[in-house]
Amino acid sequence: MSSLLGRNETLVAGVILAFCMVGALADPGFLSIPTLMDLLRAGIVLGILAVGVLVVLVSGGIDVSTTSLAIVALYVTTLFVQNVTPEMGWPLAFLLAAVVGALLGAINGLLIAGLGLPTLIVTLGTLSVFRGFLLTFVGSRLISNLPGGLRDFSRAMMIRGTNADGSFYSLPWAFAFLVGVVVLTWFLLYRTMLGRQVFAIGGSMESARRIGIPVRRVQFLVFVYVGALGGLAGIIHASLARVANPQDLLLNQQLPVLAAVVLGGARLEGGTGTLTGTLLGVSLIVLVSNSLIALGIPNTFQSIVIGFLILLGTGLPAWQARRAQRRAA
Amino acid sequence: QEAAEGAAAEGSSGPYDIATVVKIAGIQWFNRMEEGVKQFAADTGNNAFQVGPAQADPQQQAALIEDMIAQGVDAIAVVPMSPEALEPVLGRAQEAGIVVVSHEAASQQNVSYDIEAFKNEDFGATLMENLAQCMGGEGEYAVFVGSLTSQTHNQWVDGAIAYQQANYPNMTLVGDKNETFDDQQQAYAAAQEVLRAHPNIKGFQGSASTDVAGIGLAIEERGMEDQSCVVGTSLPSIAGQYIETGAVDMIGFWDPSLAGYVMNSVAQMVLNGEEVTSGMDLGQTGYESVTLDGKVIYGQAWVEVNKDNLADYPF
Amino acid sequence: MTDRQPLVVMTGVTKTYAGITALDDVDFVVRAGEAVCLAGENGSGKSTLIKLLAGVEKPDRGVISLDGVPHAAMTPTAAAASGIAVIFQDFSLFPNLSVAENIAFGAELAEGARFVRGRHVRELAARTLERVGVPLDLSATVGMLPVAQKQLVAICRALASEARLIVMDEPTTALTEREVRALLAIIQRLKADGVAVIFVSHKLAEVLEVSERVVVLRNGRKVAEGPAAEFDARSLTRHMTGRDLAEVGAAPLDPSAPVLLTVERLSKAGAFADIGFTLRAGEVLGISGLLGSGRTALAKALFGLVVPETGRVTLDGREVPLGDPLRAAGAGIGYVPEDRLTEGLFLTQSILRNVGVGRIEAHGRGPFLDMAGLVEDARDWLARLRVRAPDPEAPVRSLSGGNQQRVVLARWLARAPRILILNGPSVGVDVGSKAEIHAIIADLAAHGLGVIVISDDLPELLATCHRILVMVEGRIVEDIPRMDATEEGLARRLAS
Amino acid sequence: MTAAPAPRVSRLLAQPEARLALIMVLVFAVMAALAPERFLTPQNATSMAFQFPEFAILALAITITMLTGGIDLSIVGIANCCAIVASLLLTRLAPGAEAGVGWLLLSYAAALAAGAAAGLFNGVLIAFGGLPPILATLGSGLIFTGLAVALTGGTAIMGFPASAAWLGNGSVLGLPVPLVVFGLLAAGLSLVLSRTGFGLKVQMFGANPLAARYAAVDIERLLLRVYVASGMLAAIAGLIIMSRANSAKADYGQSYTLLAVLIAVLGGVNPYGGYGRVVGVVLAVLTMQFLSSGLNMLQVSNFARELIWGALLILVMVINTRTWGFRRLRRRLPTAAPQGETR
Ligand SMILES: Nc1ncnc2c1ncn2[C@@H]1O[C@H](COP(=O)(O)OP(=O)(O)OP(=O)(O)O)[C@@H](O)[C@H]1O
Ligand SMILES: Nc1ncnc2c1ncn2[C@@H]1O[C@H](COP(=O)(O)OP(=O)(O)OP(=O)(O)O)[C@@H](O)[C@H]1O
Ligand SMILES: O[C@@H]1[C@H](O)[C@H](O)CO[C@@H]1O
Ligand SMILES: [Mg+2]
Ligand SMILES: [Mg+2]
Repeated sequence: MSSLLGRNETLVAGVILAFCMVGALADPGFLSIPTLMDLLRAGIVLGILAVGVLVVLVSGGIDVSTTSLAIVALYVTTLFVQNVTPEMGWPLAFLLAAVVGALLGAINGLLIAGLGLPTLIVTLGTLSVFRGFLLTFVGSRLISNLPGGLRDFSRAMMIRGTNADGSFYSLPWAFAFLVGVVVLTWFLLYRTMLGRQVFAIGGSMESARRIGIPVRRVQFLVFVYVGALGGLAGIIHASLARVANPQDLLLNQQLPVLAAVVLGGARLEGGTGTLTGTLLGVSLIVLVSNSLIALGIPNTFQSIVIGFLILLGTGLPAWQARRAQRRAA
Repeated sequence: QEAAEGAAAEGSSGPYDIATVVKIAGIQWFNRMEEGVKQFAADTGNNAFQVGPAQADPQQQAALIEDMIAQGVDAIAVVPMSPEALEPVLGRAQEAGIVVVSHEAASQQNVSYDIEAFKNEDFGATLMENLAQCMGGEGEYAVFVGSLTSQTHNQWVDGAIAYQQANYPNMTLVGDKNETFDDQQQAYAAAQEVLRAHPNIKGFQGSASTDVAGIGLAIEERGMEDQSCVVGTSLPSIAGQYIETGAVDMIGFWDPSLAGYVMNSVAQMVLNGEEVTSGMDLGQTGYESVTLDGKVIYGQAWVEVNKDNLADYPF
Repeated sequence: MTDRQPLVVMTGVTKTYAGITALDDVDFVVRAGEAVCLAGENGSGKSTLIKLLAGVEKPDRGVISLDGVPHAAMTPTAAAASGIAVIFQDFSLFPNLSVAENIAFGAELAEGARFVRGRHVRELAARTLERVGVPLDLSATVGMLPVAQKQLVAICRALASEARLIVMDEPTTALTEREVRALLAIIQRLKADGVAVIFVSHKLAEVLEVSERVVVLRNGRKVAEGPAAEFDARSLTRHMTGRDLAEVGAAPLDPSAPVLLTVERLSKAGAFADIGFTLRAGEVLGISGLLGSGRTALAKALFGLVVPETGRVTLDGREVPLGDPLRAAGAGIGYVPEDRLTEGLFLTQSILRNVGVGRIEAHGRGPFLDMAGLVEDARDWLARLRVRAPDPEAPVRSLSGGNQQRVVLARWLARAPRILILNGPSVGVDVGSKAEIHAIIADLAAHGLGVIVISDDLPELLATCHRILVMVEGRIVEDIPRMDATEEGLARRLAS
Repeated sequence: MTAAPAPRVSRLLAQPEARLALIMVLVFAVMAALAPERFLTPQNATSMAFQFPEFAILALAITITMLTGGIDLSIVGIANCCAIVASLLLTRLAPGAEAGVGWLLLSYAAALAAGAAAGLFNGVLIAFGGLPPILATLGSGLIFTGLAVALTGGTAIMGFPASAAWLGNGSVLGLPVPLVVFGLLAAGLSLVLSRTGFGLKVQMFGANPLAARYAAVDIERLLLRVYVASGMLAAIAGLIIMSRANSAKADYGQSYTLLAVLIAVLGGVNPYGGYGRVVGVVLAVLTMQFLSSGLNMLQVSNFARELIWGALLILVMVINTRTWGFRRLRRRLPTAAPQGETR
């Protein structure tokens, strides 16, 4: 009971509920299917990125290059499809983006697992390298007329309808990818030995090595997997936004995504984190950044509110942990 | 190239190094401008090129200008994200003997000339007239700017609001000016917020070329193409796909490639010691007979595009 | 016995770390079903030898043969695959995983499982825990367990894999008498099953009890080898240190010595209750108790790391504010913690800084530090405690366990505290250093310090203390003067 | 392979700072060789000296927090917020362009005080709230930026007295003022870290916070002081930016956070705490600036510079870990080769 109360998941869920209640009080139209669909849509790309960040955090690393990698993947893929195979359907384009992402992830993996460099520094470096390479050698121009396949995908709706008050709502099929990524990652992390090895490495890399876990191989695979997720997130982002922007501001979502994952209970020290928590963290960030106006708060205050939520979401558990520690120590 | 430098140092005429520094690299508006810059280089044999920061950040733009000073270019043509923020660095450029010409910044002090395609308040009023027509003269509308410090954007929006207050009392502006930093996705996010906060909204006026595209996407996602009116500054290559579906109703613009060309021409004239006077023909469409007001050079043409004449403008 | 098949043969292995020769041309053999004891002072190279065997480190020279197949270097995977399980000195557990998963991980890995077999894992863990005879919550997170239970989990992990050789690097340091007994019994059974055991411990009695062969290292070289029957505690000590040692008992306490510390009705729910005692200047007070009896919590409470709910502590008649280590330290209380690696040392920092950090304030010179004085002072303490450090500017990480412990001790002694609380002062410290540490304790007391020694090592308490408190379930149940205390008596008191 | 260098040299190169110095000299030499007529000019030297101090000072702020194993991601938010405090004071309370030097100094003092307050806020969150510094400062950074937006409505504040230009654009004894400010701050910080008890404790705490608590180090006070120092450094950087841009705005210098972190790490500061020297950070700043200016002279696009910065960071890290002798590097598959033959 008290352990449940002390968990980040519970706390974040509580804040989400409270936020929704205030939202409903401030605006009767707030609790509606259109709002829900808007939020779900806004959470797709962040959610996939966050799952990737979670896996890296669990493995004891940190990855600040995912959004940069995602942008390279989305741009390279779009450019390729546009110039080489304009008729390509979205499934192949998505696969291509995931492969590009995985290859870039493998670069991170080689530097980290192969050369034994610290993850933060490597990904800080590749964040610049990926982006610099893209803009210097691939292109710096935005593509706003996406190839047909990608545009079709963004118009393909999983749910579509009209609310009682006549407002139209829809949820794109892209959402299914988020669900798929979550299920797959859950299976890998909790049902395969590889996943358990990821947790083990995050718990103690030296112990993992000593017990015979192929630490470098596992680390490498983690970064390849996260790269593939990043590539997928990137191409979905481009297709939903209907623009492939090599200087996409998705880049700036890296820290908020990290914040969402940690809000959800993953520890920066590694070895701890859950998918439920991650999804809750993403939900909270999405909820706040998309609905302040509905609460009557001018959007100039958005960053203040998100800032306070991050402090609250990390502060309460930290404070609780400290109290527990003082009690037990 | 070496010869160019030597020549510049001696103050003789060309070929010159002229850097065009734009607000942000990569968006179609400035890609189109770059075509004009390249055309100028090809036509005149000067070393004219264009650079722009990765993000629409006044600081990054200032740093780029600093780089150009260090490179020792002969002239800088700049489209300021925020004119006031650039004054010191442009002042340093002038101290270093570099000629500075600006565009979309009528208040800029440390320049030889500023070039405006037209009177910006009038352009804003015209956008509003189109919006009001579409909205039937009544209902709520919102306005978007690239930045609260981007001079023309604010002139258009202020001009539009004044025009609406004078002519369409049944229309109401909701919210503050929404800032989008010349980014389509920020415009999309802001449009979504506006739609959520003001469910009855009918009109949108955009300023940055990417604004109407972001607004248009939000409109399409809600299936509101027919119930809403979206107008703003943009290019067919950016807004075309939304004009086709009716998510965007009308755009206005001036051809950035011509503006880029003219900035470079004026810079070259200044380098050659020539002056610009009212009535002068700067050799490009819309700048055949310019008006000079202080340091500001005005051209006189803008283009209005809707579904019907979209095909006439292939850029 | 010698006819048995050699399992592991190391020939001429040498390992150096940045100039320190940790192992020098050592030959070492283990056969199936035998228990070999690896003895040696701190830093003699025992852990290094084990790391080479486990493939965690690579030898500079020499060959390691497994079942007659020579390997230039082992890898952890190869070692595990050939049935070598190691209980490392630092346990090497996964703090974020459950007890069950920690115990079964190695076994599952060795079996090449691809998917998680939850029930299988829990059953294996439960069975192994039963063998050791400790009931632990299978789903508890290992990081939350006290040190002793972690050590038990580490032992169980080694037992759970179907190992042919189990290497135990000081497996009993955090265990109490009862658990040590259980472990020794298990080792006997393992041997009967043909499993080989390499056993490292500084507790000479248990070494001689469990092993049939002894190998003694000194300064990285093998200096003696032979059947356990040919050694006794004394000869072993001589081989390890190259000299005979005589334990000095505590000097008699001056009956007129003033009371330094008074503890009254100190309570903390769930940890300890109604603790009261006094400590006089020059007195060494021992506290013994079983695992979880509340000794550590009490010590931390005196040092301000744990906040008691009620009670009073006075030092020299002045009340010591509770719950604040800074003010406790300011009042003159020092605390040498139990877990050297995580609580005691700044591993990446230099040996000198590790000592000097205790007395930064004393070396102020205006806004700046008197660096020379600070270094001088630290060097002085290193010398006094005979820390064997080739380079005092080297990171403290490079020292062996025993020398590391002396560094922590030096830090506190440099602060000249009125009261020093030593929690396990000789955990993982060899006999030579241990005697020296005991002499240091006696010397401190002679200079009027009050010393509290918490230890599971009963001979240690007897050798150093004037008085011994026995704690059971958070309460002091007995206060025994040294002259009335015997090892058997104490052991019985604790076991009951 | 080349002959082994003299032992003295190899011992010197065992230090990350010495290697970085070598790299810096190399970068300088290459740039000077490739574009001597542009790179080796007083104009270029001056231009560089005006450019780097603002983010170099932010890198100092990152350095001191990284030494404790923390980080301060709120520095840009603090810098802008403080600049806005100063500029509001100058333009709303003081008579704007007509304000005297007294008003200017007062506004600087207010900015420093605001920086200290912001740092204190971070410090309290981290020292007493127990929040991980990454998240605490990520959150507080959003709040500071948000405050800056709320205070200004998002627009730039301008209209300062002429004297306000001095801090960012003036010279003393021929040296650019921002350079002088940076030099003084770097020297001061270096002295504090290596010669004071505070500096020593910062590094010890960074190496092992738990051991610091057990060693009776006054951790809370230590952390408060570290983050206050970081906040004040950020405030100074903010004032320089404000002077150079002749305006203050909530979103200036967005790219500086990452740049500052990059510089600190390139300078050899251990992001997990416990090691770092100011001289390394200074060398890293200069290396970055030489590289950046040199590439600019060569008319390489500014995007390529980003690529090269990142690559440089990784390269330096590879060199560092190689010479630190990461044993893991050599622990390949079991090799039967040379030793095997001896049997
Ligand atoms: N990673 C390392 N780097 C440098 N020196 C090391 C390292 N590990 C061990 N040493 C040195 O090698 C020598 C042997 O150390 P080892 O840990 O094997 O001793 P030990 O016999 O296990 O001692 P203890 O009984 O204290 O555990 C010591 O001098 C130690 O300082
Ligand atoms: N602050 C506290 N609040 C509540 N319970 C505590 C606290 N500190 C310790 N305990 C509990 O009190 C008991 C005694 O713990 P403690 O670690 O002091 O025992 P110990 O005898 O020192 O054990 P060890 O042999 O491991 O040193 C344990 O069950 C522990 O979980
Ligand atoms: O902001 C830019 C230009 O300066 C122009 O105002 C049109 O829109 C663009 O995006
Ligand atoms: Mg050892
Ligand atoms: Mg204890």
